[in-house]
Amino acid sequence: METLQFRFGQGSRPLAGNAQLVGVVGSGNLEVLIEAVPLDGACEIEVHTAAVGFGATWGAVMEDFHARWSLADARISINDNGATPAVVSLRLDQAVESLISPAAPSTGGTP
Amino acid sequence: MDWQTLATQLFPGGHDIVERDNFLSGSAQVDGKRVAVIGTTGHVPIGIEIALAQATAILKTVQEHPGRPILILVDTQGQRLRHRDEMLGINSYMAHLGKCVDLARRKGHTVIGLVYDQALSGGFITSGLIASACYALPQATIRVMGLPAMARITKVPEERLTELARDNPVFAPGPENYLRMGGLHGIWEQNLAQELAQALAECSPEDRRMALGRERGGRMLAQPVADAVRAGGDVRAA
Amino acid sequence: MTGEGRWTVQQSNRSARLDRAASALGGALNGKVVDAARIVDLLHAVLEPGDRVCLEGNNQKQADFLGKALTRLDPQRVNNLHMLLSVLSLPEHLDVFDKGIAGRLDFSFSGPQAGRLAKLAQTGKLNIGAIHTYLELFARYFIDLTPRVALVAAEMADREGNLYTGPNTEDTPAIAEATAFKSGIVIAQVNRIVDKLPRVDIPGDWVGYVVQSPTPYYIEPLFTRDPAQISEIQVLMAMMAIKGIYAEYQIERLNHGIGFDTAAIELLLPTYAAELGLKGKIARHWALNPHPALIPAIEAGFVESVHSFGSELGMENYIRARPDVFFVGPDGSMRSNRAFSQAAGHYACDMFIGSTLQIDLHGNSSTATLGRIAGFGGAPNMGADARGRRHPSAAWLKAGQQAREGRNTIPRGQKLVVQMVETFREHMAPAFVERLDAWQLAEQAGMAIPPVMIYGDDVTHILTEEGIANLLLCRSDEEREQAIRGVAGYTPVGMGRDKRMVENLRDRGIIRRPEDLGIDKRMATRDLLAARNMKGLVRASGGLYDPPKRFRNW
Amino acid sequence: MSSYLELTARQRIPAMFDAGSFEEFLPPSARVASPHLAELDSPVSFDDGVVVGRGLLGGHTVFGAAQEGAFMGGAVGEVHGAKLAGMLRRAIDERAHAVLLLLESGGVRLHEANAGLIAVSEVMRAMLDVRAAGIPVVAVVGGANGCFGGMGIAARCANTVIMSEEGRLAMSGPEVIETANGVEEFDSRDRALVWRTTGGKHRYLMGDCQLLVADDTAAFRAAALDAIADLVQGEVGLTLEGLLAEQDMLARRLQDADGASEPMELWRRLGVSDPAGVPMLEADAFLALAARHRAGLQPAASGTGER
Repeated sequence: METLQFRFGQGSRPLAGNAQLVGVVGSGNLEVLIEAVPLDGACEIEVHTAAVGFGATWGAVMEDFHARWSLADARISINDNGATPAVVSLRLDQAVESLISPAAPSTGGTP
Repeated sequence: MDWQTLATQLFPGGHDIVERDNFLSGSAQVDGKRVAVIGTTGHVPIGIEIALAQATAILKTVQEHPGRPILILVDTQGQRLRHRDEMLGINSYMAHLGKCVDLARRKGHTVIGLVYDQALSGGFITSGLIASACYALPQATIRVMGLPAMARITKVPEERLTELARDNPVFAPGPENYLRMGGLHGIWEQNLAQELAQALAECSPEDRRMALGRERGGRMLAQPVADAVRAGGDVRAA
Repeated sequence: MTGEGRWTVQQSNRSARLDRAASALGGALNGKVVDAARIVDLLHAVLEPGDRVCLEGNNQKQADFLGKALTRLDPQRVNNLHMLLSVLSLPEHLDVFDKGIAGRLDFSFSGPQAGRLAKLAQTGKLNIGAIHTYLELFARYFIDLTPRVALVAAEMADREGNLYTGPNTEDTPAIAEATAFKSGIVIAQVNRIVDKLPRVDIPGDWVGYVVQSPTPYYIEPLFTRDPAQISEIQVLMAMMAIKGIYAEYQIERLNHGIGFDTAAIELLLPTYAAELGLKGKIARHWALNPHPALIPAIEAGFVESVHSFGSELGMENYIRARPDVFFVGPDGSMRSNRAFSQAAGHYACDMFIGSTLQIDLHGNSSTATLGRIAGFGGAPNMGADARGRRHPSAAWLKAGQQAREGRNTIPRGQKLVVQMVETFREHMAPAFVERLDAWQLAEQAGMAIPPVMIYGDDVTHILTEEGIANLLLCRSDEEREQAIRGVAGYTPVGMGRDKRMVENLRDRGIIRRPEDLGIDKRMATRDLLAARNMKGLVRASGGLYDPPKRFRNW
Repeated sequence: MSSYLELTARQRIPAMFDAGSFEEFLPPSARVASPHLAELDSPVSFDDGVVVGRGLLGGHTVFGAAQEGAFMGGAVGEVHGAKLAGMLRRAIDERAHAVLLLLESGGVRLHEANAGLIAVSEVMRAMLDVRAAGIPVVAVVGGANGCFGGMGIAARCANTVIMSEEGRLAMSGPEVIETANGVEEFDSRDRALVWRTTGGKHRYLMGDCQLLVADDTAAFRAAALDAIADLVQGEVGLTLEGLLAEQDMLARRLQDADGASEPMELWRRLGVSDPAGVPMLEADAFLALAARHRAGLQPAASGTGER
């Protein structure tokens, strides 16, 4: 296992609501716990991952995540079981959306 | 230890236990009182027939001898691994056995388990582990599975498991580990008859195994977690 | 040699072989029908050392009884055989080399035996002539690799040797024709010998011997994909494919690779594509095995025709009930033909879309991995521009126009070849690499060229969860490289991109992100799949599809 | 129809309980993960693979749990088991209307085998304590991973088991049996056989589950509401009569199955005329058929046993 920590200061978007957990620590998947915590405007992310040696990849994924959302006073905690960056980004966005707008997005008019 | 030797040591006052296809049943004299005895021998795998036979013996005791203490003698290599058992719902037969033990307890029967040889996972969970208190002989084997098989399934090297097992009773087989974790109330080193009489006298119907595991340093989280859930230490809308 | 015999050497040799067989088998030979217990005697009689022997191994049916019989030959009597196999998938296919019965191999695809094949090649027990595409190998059967003896599989035979191949005709016509008309000997293993065949797939006068195998030939459900295993990322990519490529080019005639990515597309046709109003406009004609995942699209009226390389287990009753869509004989079972379907996929389809394991910065893609000599089967034919094509279509012309825009050349179309991959595979293995593993494999195995499945100059689009790179619109090698890096996500190749240049390519529509296509990623859920599990496929088929046992959860 | 099977444990809770009513005990933000997995260099989960809490079901206070099958197969470790046991004890303290267990588990978590084994037995005893307190316990089995091992036994300690056809309820997994006794004993790749042997329809026909529904969250919720409404009318604790009836059913099953080795043969003996057609039947059609042939319906039998 490897632990990675990221901190992005001066976010602009605060969260509202209770902590949420999105995703499952299944194979190739991860869980994202997102909480509104006073952090002096920062967003802190801690990752526990089973895939060792991908710190640079995680860093890039997190920078893009911050560029998308610019969260303020947000703590994000991740347990990862080898998810690909695409799945990580998807879960992160789902986690943020679960706190920013409580209504789930429409899944489209399928039969 | 074979069951006859065990019975001689446990019941100096005499017994009428009989074995039929590795199923033990009968009664014995303990401290001047009659005790019902059921169990298995020969490391027999617990299949549907023997699970049902044990359950039948327990219900019969409840019907015919209200309040008579029950001793369950455990020696099994685990549940029987056959398609037919699964097809016929072996889990239902096991659950039935467990429920019969539970009913007996609630109707005032003291129920004690004793692992005198082997106890493995599925065969143990509805016998010794469902009793009000469970004990073992020191040379007994108790486990879910051996470390080599565990290493295969968890993909953790066996050496690492062996190393961890030294300080952490959670992985390793053996009655001492089950004792530390609260799964066993005690290990009977000598004078089995006296130990049995004392166990019957002390037995409480309450499930205190989490507390035992914590007191003995083998299972540190179970009790606090269950307590926190029960006391609502940290509740919020989901 | 002079005189009459000069031009009939092969015929005379054939007669000698048949005579040897007749005397060796005696009463065990009844017309063309050989007692299964005497199969080794037959092979000893008709084979000669050094013969080119074609053993029918397909994606579906396998001449496994004859393949096993070959391994029982005495290498003192029969050796140094030159084996021709389109699919080398059973252990016995390699046992003949291990035992010294065969020495040389020409083949197309070796999937499950790829590791052992590489090892045998290293020991020198097996000498690889070349790795071909299917069509290429069939072509050589008629030029310089004509079999002396062909060992084929069929469902049934009658006593005259006529063969019924059932829905898995596959390679049999190509093999039998090349062998029979060049004085070779065709031996067929059949599941049953009957008085009257449902239909004749191979005429009896092409066939030398027929043997009823003790057990039916082995068959593998190779093209069945359980929709339950399709991920939301694959749904997103399927949406991008439909909106960004199928709709964009109005692709009516196509071939899909095997895999969950393309299965997701098939399952989104009746839902997402229908919502986009694309029914009747895209995906009408297919060169494709009867993929169970295509059932909902067929039922929704999307699909007008499907011609197949081979069949798929469990689809028999469904196909029988949909003769307007599939190629079905008067008996009600499908007639497949790998050679024709490969030709159809190459010349008559406007697009191939499929997955791969690795893509390099030039767009070359390969599924070759170290220590395994696998080959690519039909993919290179599907995934290559048909330079001999002359008939136009909207999709073909648009692709050609994009490729040649601004250049003063004569108008001409181009086939669309789409590689669809997630940027990372399992265990964080990147799909985009600086150098294909194929180079190292070529060095290890002493191959003349690295085994590339689809060459970069044939690839027109690369589709990942990050976006679609349209390589047709790139005007320089540098642009191509940045377009590829631009959809390579967080792989080292992707992170090595020139951000400014990639943004510029995006402005020009060379790279299109999901949002550029108007796709809301949050819509990409499994709810969009027309069937979400195997039972959903059975329901869609009206109970006609009967999935193999291993795919059921009921 | 919205698939129950495809949902995560955390998604199943709001699908089953009244909207917005569920309060989770020891939620993920409490970060009570398994201490043993970390030692084995294995990823942990903030909820250790189980959601426990209290919510409303049809307006009544119902305690509940949902096991996450995708995390270690839903297997029970020390924390996971203690959360279940703690919730069950609290249901008694607070006099719950009922307990609803959404089970999906391979049984004991081998990474913490001894703790898991003891924990499963604690959960079983706590379930029976809940019933003894007059509170009905309903178990739901409809996840992709089924309900096996100790949890397969625990499920049958509930008053009512609700299954979908896709759900599996058993003791040992087919792979385990195949490994121990060979592919001839149980071909684990023959999934049709696996489902005939352990799946919801077979369990329903044999009397090991009391309600069968299509794989649809609304159907599961409706079945849970029905089951609880039915159970609160009567005695939910163990009774001698109930266990004698169950014993009768299980003994009869043994007799009736004499010499049979294939589930379809058992169905045929129950009077099902086309056993091979059973797996393809949709839930409604199947229930109509089962209404005539389910074990325990014959006049000689005394009901479907303990409930």
